[in-house]
Amino acid sequence: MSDKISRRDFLKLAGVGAATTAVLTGCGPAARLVQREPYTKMPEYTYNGLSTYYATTCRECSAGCGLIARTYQGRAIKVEGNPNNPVNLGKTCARGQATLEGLYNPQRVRGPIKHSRGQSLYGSDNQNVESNMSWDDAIQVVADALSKNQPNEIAFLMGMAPDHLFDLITDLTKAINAPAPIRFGALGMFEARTTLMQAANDLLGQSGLPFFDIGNADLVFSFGANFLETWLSPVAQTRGYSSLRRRNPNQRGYFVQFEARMSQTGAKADEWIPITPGTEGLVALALGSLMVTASGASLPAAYSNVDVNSIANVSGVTLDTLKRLANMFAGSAHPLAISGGAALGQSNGLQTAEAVLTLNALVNNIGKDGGVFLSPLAPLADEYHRPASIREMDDFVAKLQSGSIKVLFVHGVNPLFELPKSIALRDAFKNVPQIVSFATFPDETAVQADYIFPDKHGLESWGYQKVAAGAGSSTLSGAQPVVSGVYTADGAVPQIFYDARATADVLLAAAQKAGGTLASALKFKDELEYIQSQLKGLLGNTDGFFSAAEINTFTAYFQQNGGWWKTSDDRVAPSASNALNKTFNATPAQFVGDGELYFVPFVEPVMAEAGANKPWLQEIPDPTTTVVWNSWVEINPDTAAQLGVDNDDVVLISSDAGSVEASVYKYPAIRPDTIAMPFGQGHTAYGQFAQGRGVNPFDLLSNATNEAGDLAFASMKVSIKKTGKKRQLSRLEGVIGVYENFGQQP
Amino acid sequence: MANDLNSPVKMNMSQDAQGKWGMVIDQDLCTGCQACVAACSMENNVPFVGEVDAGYGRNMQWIRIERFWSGSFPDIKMTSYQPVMCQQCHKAPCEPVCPVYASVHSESEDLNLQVYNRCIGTRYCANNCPYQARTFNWRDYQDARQRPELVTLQNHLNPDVTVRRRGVMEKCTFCIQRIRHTEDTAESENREIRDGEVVPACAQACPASAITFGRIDDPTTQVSQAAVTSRAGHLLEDLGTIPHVTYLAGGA
Amino acid sequence: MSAIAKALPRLRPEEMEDPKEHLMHDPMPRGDMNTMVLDSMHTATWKYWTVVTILAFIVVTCLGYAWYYLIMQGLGVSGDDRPVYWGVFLVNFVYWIGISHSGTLTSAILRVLKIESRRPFTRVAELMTAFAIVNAGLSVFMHMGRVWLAYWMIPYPNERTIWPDFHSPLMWDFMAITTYLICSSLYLFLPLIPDLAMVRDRSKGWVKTFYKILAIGFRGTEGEWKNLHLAMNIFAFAIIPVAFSVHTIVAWDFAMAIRPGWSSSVFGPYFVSGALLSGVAAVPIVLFLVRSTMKNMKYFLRPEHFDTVGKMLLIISMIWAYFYFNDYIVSWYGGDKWEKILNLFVQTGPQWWLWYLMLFCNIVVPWSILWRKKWRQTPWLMALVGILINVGMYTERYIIVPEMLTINRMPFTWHSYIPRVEIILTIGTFALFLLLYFAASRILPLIPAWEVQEGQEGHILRKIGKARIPTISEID
Amino acid sequence: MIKSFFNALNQPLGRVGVLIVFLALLSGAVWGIAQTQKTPQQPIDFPHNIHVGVLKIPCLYCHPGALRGPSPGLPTITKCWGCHQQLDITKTSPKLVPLVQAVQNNTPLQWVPVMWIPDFVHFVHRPHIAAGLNCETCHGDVSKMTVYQTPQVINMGWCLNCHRSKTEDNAQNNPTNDPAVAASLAEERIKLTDCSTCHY
Repeated sequence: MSDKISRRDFLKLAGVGAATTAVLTGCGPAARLVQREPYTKMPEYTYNGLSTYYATTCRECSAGCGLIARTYQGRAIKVEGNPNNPVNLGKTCARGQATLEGLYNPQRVRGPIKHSRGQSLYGSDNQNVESNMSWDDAIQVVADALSKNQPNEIAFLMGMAPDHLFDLITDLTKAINAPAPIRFGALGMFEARTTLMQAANDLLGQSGLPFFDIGNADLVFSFGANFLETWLSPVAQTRGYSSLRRRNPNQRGYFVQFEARMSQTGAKADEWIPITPGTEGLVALALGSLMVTASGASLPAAYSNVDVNSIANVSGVTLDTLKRLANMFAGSAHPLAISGGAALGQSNGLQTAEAVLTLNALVNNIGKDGGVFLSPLAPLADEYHRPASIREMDDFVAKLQSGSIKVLFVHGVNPLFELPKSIALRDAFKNVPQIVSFATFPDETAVQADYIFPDKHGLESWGYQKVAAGAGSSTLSGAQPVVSGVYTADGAVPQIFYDARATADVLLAAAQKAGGTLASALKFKDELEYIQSQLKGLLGNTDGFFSAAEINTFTAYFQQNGGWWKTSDDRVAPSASNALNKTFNATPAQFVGDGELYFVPFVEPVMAEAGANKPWLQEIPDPTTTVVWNSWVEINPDTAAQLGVDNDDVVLISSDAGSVEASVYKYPAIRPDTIAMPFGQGHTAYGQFAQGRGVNPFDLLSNATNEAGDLAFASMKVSIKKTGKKRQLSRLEGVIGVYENFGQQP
Repeated sequence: MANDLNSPVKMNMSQDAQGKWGMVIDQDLCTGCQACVAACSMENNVPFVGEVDAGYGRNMQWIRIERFWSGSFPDIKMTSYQPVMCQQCHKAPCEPVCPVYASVHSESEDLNLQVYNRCIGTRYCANNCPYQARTFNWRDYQDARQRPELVTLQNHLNPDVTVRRRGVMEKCTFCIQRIRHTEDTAESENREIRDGEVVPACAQACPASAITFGRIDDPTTQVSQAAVTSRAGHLLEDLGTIPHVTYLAGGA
Repeated sequence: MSAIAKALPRLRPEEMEDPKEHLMHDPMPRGDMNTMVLDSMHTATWKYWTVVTILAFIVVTCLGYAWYYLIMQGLGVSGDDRPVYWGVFLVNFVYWIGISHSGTLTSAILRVLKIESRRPFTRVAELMTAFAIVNAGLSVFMHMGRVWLAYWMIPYPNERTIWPDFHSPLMWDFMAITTYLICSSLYLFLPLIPDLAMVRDRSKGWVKTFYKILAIGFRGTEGEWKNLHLAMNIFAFAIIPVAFSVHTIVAWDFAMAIRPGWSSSVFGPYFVSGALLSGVAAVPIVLFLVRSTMKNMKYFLRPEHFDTVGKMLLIISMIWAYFYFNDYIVSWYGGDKWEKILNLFVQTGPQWWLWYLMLFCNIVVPWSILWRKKWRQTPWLMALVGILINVGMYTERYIIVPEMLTINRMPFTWHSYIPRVEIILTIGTFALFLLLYFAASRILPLIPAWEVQEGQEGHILRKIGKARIPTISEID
Repeated sequence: MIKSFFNALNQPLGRVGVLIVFLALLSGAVWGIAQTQKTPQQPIDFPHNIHVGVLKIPCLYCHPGALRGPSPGLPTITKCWGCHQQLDITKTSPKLVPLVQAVQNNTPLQWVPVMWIPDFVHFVHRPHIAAGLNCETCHGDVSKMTVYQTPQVINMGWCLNCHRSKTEDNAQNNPTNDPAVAASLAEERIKLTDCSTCHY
């Protein structure tokens, strides 16, 4: 495949699309409306009625799972995992499956739009606002923004995925000496990537994302880590979990979860230990201390300040339990401790991460199978560029607020939704004269932008993605368009319905228009040429899944196989020599506010931050509560009885930062002093399926951070008030059958 | 109360190679992540029904992942996630009650078929299904004339699966379109179907590989071997429906 | 009859009832009686037209439009869900089949047993059968997801070369109901013939043509009467097993399913007794309405007829209670976990009061009122009892269908059921029932005049001493 | 009033009126049914008789999918243009104007499917061709048609009759004592009359 041919040419199709979808109806005579023959020029290899499969990469989160998309007469029908991609080995999560509903979403941005801030991008009838400028004008706008502003007045805010666009924009900013693009995502914040990397750096002396080898362990202690849900690379970790349970047919791996609210991951644990929020690190220290004491060795520096009795008191885990668990951990052949989730989102999150790493070091599993590694660095990557922490985002927002930024480009992230309200980004936007959004969907940030130049959906785009976590081998996932776009066939000539353009193409064209250093630094005809220029670095590598000496051949293989990855085990085994020498103060967590209840926000595992506009994800029940289409607040039934509230009663939850109203879900597996709320709903834009549905728990959060600068999202104390209103939650489970007394209040 | 009522029963009922296709679900591995539900819906053109209908017990998903609670705080446990779909009974209670042969047994594949175009919507089959595995098209969920948002969303409908309209019963088919497709491919290449060649959408997606699918009349297949382990059991086996979905008990 | 004569002297005068209270002993010339019947048919006041207009309006909106809406939107506008796939439509179906049941069955049993007080009200009961079965059929059609394909249940050679499945209880049901509809229509029609002929002879113009067609040329010759009686005898005997089988098969729709609560071997007779209870209870309501709204009816429909129905009701209520507790105790003693939960759900679940309402209406009410003759002979009280028993029987069906469907063997799916458009359609069916009655009351003679006359001819009061002794000659 | 109406109907003119109304309704119904059976209008009156009958182009040249998969496919303008751009008649014939225009504007020719199967029937051409059926067995002799018309009414009975008779023929033509062969013939028969073969 030469670089002159892009698949867009022969994927050009006609007659398909909006009005006359080929399969309209089922069993009625309406099937006469069927129209066939979408192609004007049918590719030689395509037969009617037979599918064509393309390998690409899932863009729903930043894990970089490989996909195989099945297409049929120019339409994408189904995505499945790419069995060769080391991240997911042919598997997908629910979000990946629903990516088609993003591609064919009824609310996407129709084309380049100049619009006044705050104006909705779709009308009350849910019709998308029409494009009101041409792409040439759009490119001119970008070119002007890049050339007429001072370099330090230009800012790029990007999503979490370390993809080709990030490389391109990094090159672009380097060429004009602008500040490097900032990357951010709510998931990265919930995962506390900064904290994890800082802990690795502090204890192991090497920077990188930790890689927990669940699959080869025998015993897993997870301190709040929701590794089966959205944490780092859920599909890969689920595979690890599967292997933990079934690797050894004679001995099933054991799994203990410490957390205040039973998560989906906690539900799969053999033991779920409801500890006081913020004491996870302390428990890890106590376990370590008890293990050392039991073995009769002298306490290393790490455990010098640990008072086991007081930890047992404050955490709510009895000393007996702690001793039993410590024994279990010490006696296991391959024990593994993981920290994550709400445990790190505390004021003492870094201490927790480090205490857990110390526990691993104590059983000497750093760099060993079934232990802790650092994730392999992706091909082409010089280092892992982590997304910004909240502290850095705070600084960035302050910079916007100060008015020193004249133009802000936003791509791949929806910061107005994904940042706590207490970080006043919305206000800061007022001091930015020009905001350009490259959003595919009409999200909250796009609504506040001056220009929306929609990027193509992941399934329409070229690209690659450097895999940061999950794969044991160094992996570069490759993406290619599987369809040329969404078309309508209202007239004889099919019209593109969503006139999106790859942001990389827009930036490259703008760079040429802007001229000067920019034009000479980014002399690429289009996105594909840029990608090829990057892939040249891999030519001749023989330790990969395939190799090629010539770039066009390599690109063809790259697209055909959905990326390039090494066949070796590239996990980094760091040195653990100093891991036990850091002393801890064993400080309990600090909480914000004087409410009586701990507040634990968690990511709704199916929906996550950007799934709300996909009706199928809305309708897929939450794995623990089975609630669909809305958000809820989880309260222990005893607490609910004390408050005099029942299922579906609307309560007002208020913290120091704000208040929200949500329906009560009496959740039996949560501490009575804790309430929990899912993150994922509460959109004020983002299409008809998302808008006006549920609430965003971020409205309750302050900008308090942990020691590493990640948001201390679980550090709020809140109070609850009954409102007297009732709003029925839709759930899959039958309340009559699942709960006692036929679900009636006793 | 109702917690332990439908855990798989072990009755040591001999398999006797009754049937052709079978599925084994390892509840120990199922993490309840709902990927199978999404994959199934995407593959089989299952519509979404909206918040109100979904809350009223009208979800159309062909798989539902059940879970119960046992004990009370702090010693509370969630019972193992249990994906329930049509169990493709060898002796299915849904079949004889249909007055028009819409719910009918496939003699060649030993599956329960639902012939959508034959269904007149008496819903007797759904009443008589002990597993409550059937879903009914209460409305024209797939009609873009009534739901304008579908105009674009319809593009990903699978042409191999009939799109159902209102008044029709439907259920899991073991992805029979994939069985047929694979059979056709094997036939055109003049060979038998290989073990693991037919993969339903749910098994294909499952990140934990908790779902195995294949021929149960051949003792060498993965699914046959998994089905004879000591953890294996069937849902409501005492009814004698001879279901073709085997559950491997969780937590052991 | 001599037994009565012996018993009479023991009664004190105030206790003696006037034999003239009995219609059979209060004869009237044939011509006058025919005029009375015709008069009641031809009297249509403004009240009548107002009620008919209102009923017609309700039928058009609540039945016609609501059903159209239901068909166009799909069953989503009803309250059915998973697991309650069958809702009020099926309740209505069983209820109307039950009502329909009793009309013909009561009339047939009374005819076979030669109970003389049956004579004036058999027609009213038989009409009930015809009209209720129309509603029962409509309810089933409303219930179907794709009613426009209902003809696929009819076995006929077709281009698909596929037949309906005779294994299905629904097919048996379809067959049984069709048979019952045909038989009961004929059974209604046979005794109508002489009355239609009577109306024909007394009307003019196109009306006469109309009745001429209906009366199929009946002229009242000896041979015709003989054949009529023969045919009626055959039908009266033949329709009893048909009626029993129909409701047993309706019960099998439920009993053949593998569901807790339904799968019961006693369901057949239990349903038959329930059908009789609700149906016979509907008779005094109709009698009361006819008697109090139509002209001349106080002559034909007397307290003694309410008394007869009351006695039957009491016995049937006891039979029903026997079957109910039989079923209940077997399921309770059996100790099956699902049956246990089901019973617990019915009695303590969110709709526990339905169970108690059912027991109150079906057992407490009839057992405490119907034992007393005086109360049995009070028409309004009998109508009230009839209404209450019908409420109770409707509740019983509601418990059997949506309540019991809530509980199945998959507790995760237990969702409760709230009827929606069904309520409107139910109102529509009741209105249709009444409307048909109202229409029939002006088209057909509601009183079988010839049967009353025949009875009166056979009954004679003889004077023995001071007492007047009713005697009866052998008829047939 | 009703009476006078009936009386009016009894007059000779009234009877004629009734007859006219009846005939009008009947012919309307016939016309309506005929409409549904009409061969649809195609964008070009494609002469199958010339292409197949005279030029002897094999069916599979334009409908190659029949050999490989479910749908034979209708040719796109690329295929037409491959030959027609070399022919003089393309420029002169008024009948080919739509093709020329479509090629110039890069719009599709929207052929209307005639042999129409509802989408709850999953028909696959490949096994039928593999079983040795000729195209004309089902589609008729197109070398004698101009615009394609279906030779028969397609319904389930038509499909099933063929499936039944073929399997019966196979069993009769292969009288065998080998139980394996007999079993496979029986299996074929079951398979070919199974609902799941076409409906899912």
